[in-house]
Amino acid sequence: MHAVMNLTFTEEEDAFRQEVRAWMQEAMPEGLRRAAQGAGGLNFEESVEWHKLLYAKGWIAPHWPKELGGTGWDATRRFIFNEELEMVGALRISVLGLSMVGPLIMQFGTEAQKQRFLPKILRGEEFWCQGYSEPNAGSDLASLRMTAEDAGDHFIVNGQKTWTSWAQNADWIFCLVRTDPAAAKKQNGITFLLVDLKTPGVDVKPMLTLGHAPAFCDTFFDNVKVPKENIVGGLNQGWTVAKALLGHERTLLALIGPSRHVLHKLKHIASTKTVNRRPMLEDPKWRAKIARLEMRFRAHLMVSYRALSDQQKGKMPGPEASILKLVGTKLIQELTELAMEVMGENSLTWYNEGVCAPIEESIGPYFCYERSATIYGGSNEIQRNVIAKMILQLPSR
Amino acid sequence: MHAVMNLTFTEEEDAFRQEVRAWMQEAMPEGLRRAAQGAGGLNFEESVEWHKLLYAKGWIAPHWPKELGGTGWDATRRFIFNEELEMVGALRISVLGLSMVGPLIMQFGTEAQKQRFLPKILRGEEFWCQGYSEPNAGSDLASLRMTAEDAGDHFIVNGQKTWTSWAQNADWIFCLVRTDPAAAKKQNGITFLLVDLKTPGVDVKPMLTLGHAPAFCDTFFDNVKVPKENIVGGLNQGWTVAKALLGHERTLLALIGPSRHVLHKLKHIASTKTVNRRPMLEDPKWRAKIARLEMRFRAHLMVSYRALSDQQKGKMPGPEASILKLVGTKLIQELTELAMEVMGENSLTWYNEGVCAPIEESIGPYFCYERSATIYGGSNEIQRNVIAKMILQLPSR
Amino acid sequence: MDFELDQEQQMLAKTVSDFAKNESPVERFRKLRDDGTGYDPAVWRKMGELGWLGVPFVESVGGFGGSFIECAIVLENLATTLVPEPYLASVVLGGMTLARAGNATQHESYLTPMIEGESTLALAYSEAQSRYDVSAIETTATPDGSGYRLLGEKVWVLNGHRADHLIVSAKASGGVTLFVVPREAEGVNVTVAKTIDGQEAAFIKLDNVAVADDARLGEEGSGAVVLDRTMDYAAAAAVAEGVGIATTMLQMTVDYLGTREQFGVKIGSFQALQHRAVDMYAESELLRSISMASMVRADEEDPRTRRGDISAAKYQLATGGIWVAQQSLQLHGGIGVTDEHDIGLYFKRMYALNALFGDQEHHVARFASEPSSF
Amino acid sequence: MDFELDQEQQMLAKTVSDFAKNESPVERFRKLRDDGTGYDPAVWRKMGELGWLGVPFVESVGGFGGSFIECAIVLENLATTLVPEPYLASVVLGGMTLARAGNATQHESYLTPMIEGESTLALAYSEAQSRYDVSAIETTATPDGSGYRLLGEKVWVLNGHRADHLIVSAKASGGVTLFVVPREAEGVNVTVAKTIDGQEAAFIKLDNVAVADDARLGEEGSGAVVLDRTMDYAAAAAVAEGVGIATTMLQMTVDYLGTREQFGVKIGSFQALQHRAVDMYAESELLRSISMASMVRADEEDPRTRRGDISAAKYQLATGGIWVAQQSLQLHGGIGVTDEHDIGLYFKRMYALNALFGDQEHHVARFASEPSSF
Repeated sequence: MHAVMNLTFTEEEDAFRQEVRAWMQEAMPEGLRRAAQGAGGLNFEESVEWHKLLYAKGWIAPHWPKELGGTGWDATRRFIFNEELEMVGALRISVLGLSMVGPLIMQFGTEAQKQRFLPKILRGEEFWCQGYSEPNAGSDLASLRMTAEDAGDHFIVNGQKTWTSWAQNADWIFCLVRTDPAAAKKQNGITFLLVDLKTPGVDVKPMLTLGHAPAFCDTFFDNVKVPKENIVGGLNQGWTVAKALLGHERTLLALIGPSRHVLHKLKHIASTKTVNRRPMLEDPKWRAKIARLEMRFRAHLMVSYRALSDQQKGKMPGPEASILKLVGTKLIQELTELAMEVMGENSLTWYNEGVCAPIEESIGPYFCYERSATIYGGSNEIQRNVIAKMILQLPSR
Repeated sequence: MHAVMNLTFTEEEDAFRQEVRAWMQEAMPEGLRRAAQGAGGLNFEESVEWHKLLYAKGWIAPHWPKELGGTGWDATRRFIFNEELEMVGALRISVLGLSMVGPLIMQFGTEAQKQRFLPKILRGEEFWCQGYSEPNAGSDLASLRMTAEDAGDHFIVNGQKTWTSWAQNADWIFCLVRTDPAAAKKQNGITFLLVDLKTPGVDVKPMLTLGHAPAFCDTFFDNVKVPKENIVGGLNQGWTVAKALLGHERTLLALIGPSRHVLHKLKHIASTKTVNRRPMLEDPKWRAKIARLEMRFRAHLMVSYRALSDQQKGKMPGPEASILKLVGTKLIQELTELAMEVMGENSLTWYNEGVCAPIEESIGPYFCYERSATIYGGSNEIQRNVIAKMILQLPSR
Repeated sequence: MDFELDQEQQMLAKTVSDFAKNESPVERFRKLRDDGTGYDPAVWRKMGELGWLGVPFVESVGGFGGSFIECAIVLENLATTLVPEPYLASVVLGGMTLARAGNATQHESYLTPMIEGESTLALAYSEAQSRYDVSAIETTATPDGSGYRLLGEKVWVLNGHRADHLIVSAKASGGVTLFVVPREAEGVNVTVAKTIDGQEAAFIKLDNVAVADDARLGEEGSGAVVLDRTMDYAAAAAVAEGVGIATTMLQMTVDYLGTREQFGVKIGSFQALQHRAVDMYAESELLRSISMASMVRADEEDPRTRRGDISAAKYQLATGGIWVAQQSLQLHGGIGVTDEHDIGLYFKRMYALNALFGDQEHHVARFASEPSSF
Repeated sequence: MDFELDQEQQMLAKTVSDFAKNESPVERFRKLRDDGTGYDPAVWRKMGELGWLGVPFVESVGGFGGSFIECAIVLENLATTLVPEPYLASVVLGGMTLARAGNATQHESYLTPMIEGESTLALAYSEAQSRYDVSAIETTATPDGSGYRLLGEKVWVLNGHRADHLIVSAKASGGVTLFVVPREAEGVNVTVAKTIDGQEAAFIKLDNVAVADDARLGEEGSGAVVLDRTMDYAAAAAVAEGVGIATTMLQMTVDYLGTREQFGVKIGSFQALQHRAVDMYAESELLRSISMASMVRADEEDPRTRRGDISAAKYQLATGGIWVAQQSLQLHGGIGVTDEHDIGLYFKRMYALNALFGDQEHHVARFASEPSSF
């Protein structure tokens, strides 16, 4: 007998990581790099610039099939690539096209839809946003009310979507709309529909977030005419389409890259600030506080690796992958929280680049941004409801 | 303007505390003192001995009316006395007579019942236990099933009570029994009944607890004949009687005395154990861990004092008194937990008096005992349900 | 033992609370934040007329001879709608320091006008390296003729960009010493920095600022003790504000839980959220209770009886208070993380209060080092 | 990267788990606890026959040349029913120490019989003042003729009252040195102490015990490095056991929630309890995952790559593992705090595992002091 279990990356995988890291260091312009490390991360224009550089390298869509522009990497390389990308500066708006609507169009779309939409997503020529939530349909998404009325070859769409992140910069929105108000179950009668944001009657109102980045919008639809060819996955099949996304790349939800990024930042801040005339990073008390979170990060990382190990073998991850979002979002909040604590009075700073704390210490807006991590994409309360039912099979009332 | 708010005890009150403390130090025999500080607290015989000493001094029932054997102290003096008592060695079984059935007999009992029962409770000649819970009626007490069938001048009682703490030593049990199975609401049709444990058909089965003290029992009733004169508060009025107890001396639930006792013990242990060749109590890391709990204790103490300040003025405590049990039971668990942590490997010890750790460090059984603090008397989950509804007035489903 | 406010205190609380609700609702804070005005000197003057700025000061300087309890009452109630006038900065930091350190002439020149609402003060005590230690400063006061020259940099001076007078700490040959400096004095260079809570503070460079001898507050070397005392007042003040913030956030959250519907029911009927709300209630009542202790203790001369409850209170703000803020935000779901909704404004103010006047570790270490606690 | 057990490992897990369920259910542990027997040498012999006692040792001493992973598999599965035989004490503490420190003759005399199930070992390394530091000992080894005299006191020696041979650490002139001592040797005074988890351990007085030179394991002064290594194995072993405990407690709790009725419904339908159970599941999966890392790392020679995940795993046991134990007890309500119900037995075992081989603070400090982690 001897151990086969192996928790490390292979030499080839490590070399791949080095290659990715080296390219990113070289290819990312200094301005982008600084912006990515700053308070708010990349803004839209910067994100587009970075998208195009990655596209030019052929690395924009590692998880797409090779023939559609993907890289052909296995799950482990995709994981590594993603972690490295998130360390230097994650794309934000691109994800909605590349990881959300893109894969759904591949799975459920018509040939015409694939040819029309996918290349532009890939090249960064069209950006997308998501129209799921409504003011009275948040956690209870199935209660959505936005209507798409049959008008022959097109629909007339009316209603309001909320939390349509980046809608102010997007070209298209993918929506869930109610096409059969009479359906017995409210999950039925919903259709997945693509809408061009330039269509008359669409009105996008950006909102400031807690962290003051204008990431959210309310999007209003007033008698908007949408051709029926924009249905994806068939009339009244929207719930099935939307659910299909849940299985994709669960390890992304673990926020491994962002957590490692904050951990580095945290240590950097602790190495520059002093307490009793020595760097906080050398003070046992503060080291211990950081160590506790780093140890938790390691445990969380191992859950991710277990999922990755399954994916790499082409298997579905085990049930433990269901906790990745729950644990990862809590962890990144604790990390940003500790970074604020290490900063002491400097945690007061708010977009004062150059005035007081150096840009690397300007964690406040990012700290605020991550408060939404436990809310978006199914709040942690909803996650617990689902895990209780699906994984632990606890009784319903 | 000048401040009237005053958070300290008066000089007279401080002097009273000193008097109580001095008497207890003198009056409590060394054997009892050591037993009270030991792993399991006072056993039955020791508790009776201590009861009788307090009775002889006239201090056994400070909260009883003076004419029935009370001390005539105000709320603040009762609070102080109780804290001091819990610091040196709390009575356990006596409380069931003195603080539970005694006050209920005073409020709801007949003159005959008062004369029959109260003096013996006071003198420590009869001890009581509580028969509320049943195997299928714990948190949901109103579902109790033990029946008392009308047989003319007496009832025939059948069923099982569980968690009848100290029943193996008690003389009497006060029970909630179902006298009207047909009542529309299950809270109705319940009667508060006193049963002599020596009656034929009563069978008491002690159970070991987690901490191995035989504190719990199952008590079985097989056609037990109970005279109707043992009803307290009227037929089918049991729910009202039982509920009346909820208002009594809420500050007792805060576990101020026990917490202070454990805090002292914790510091004592930390002063005797060393880490890196100096007492743990001098190590900043361990001092900080203790300090955190002591600061929390102070905040909790202030909530208790607010309630006490109201009681002293003869007012009902404010709604904040509802959190006393929730916070106090959690805190005492954290304190015993930290004491275990400070002990290191010595926390392994289990009733080995004299073998390894000195008796003052033998916290294991007490640590185990306090695990039930968040369960008994309405689990903390039930407490939260009640506060959500009664205090925060959150909606029901 | 008596935890009740007396009648005058109850009336003060009601007056301030009514003012906050009616004359300075949160929209006012938001508007002054967004247009960059910060706060309104006319409202400050009104607070002076109402007597709020003088509650903790003796009658001889124009105060009302109250205690710090009255200060705390004003702060808690102003916090309920985030009233932006610089009460903490000017009355507590500046005023309490000046009251203890200054002489009668200095009180008349700087404290009395502030109490009347005619001017505001700021305390410039913190430096980049100080981390809550008021003595760990590098600003120097060098003798120059009959006065001094001040050289150094101060950070995060609350109200430092608007105050009429700054109280500045500097090392003279006798030790840490306090000086009054007009904000507009030659060599005082002020940079405004935005703070996370939608307010502003100043970074102040003192470039050989000339001050006369009568600008010195007390003897050389007397500054550290005074500042130490002020920090206790300030910590107790932050906690009092924190009580206002926490109870407001809790109430907003309970209201939201009782209104918002999902899955066909009020979300406040979900047991997991109910239990969370109960724990928030517990933390906020613990904060209120220990805040009472800290506001009473703040006036104690003896540090051994003063410090314990103040540190315990600031610790409860850092733990329970912050937790209430986090959970309030979480339970508001998506709207909680927009700038449009007020809950986030309170959330960020709680973090600012947490970062000021000693963080959690500072107060744990201080409490743990007091022999009287152990 | 591959987190899957190979086929042989899966079969081992299944065999041990079946054995635990069928041949040593919890009632067996309870019976041996109550009658004071502790464990059964016949069962130990059987474990030897099945090869479980030899999994981590090389073939030349009678082992099966596996890795520590197999050890961890055995421990995790034995833990599911609290099998009381001294696997951790004898195979991990005694065996791993002997394997690394002893020579071929010593292996043949002491290790091989243990692997065959004919004898058991114990490691006497801890003293009253050591607090997880294997070098902080006061027991001395004084040269005497061709051998030594051992003088000192050891505490909490697991299986020390039943083991055939004790491995004892003592300070010789060259430093911390290990010796094999028959438990029945003259001058070895054993006191049995009950432990919180229903087991026993020994306090051992070494009263000038004479040992020959060939009882020394390795050179003088070589003991600390070996013990340090053993402590890492032991910590990883405790975590592996903790995984068995935590997952069993979770399963018992989920079963209870799905069975127990109050207020006319299954209590598992209450959302607050559901959410608690989900958090327990998360903590227990975090524990399992980092345990995998620690069992693989345990065999690494280089302490820099070995220690991080082992400390992280023991830390997760101390935090998440303990929390799962606490919540399991709480969710069982009243029956949870009786000795009759099994849940409390697991609860107390988790606390014992937590107290052994470095507590939370020990591992936090160790992790924090590793330059490789920072």
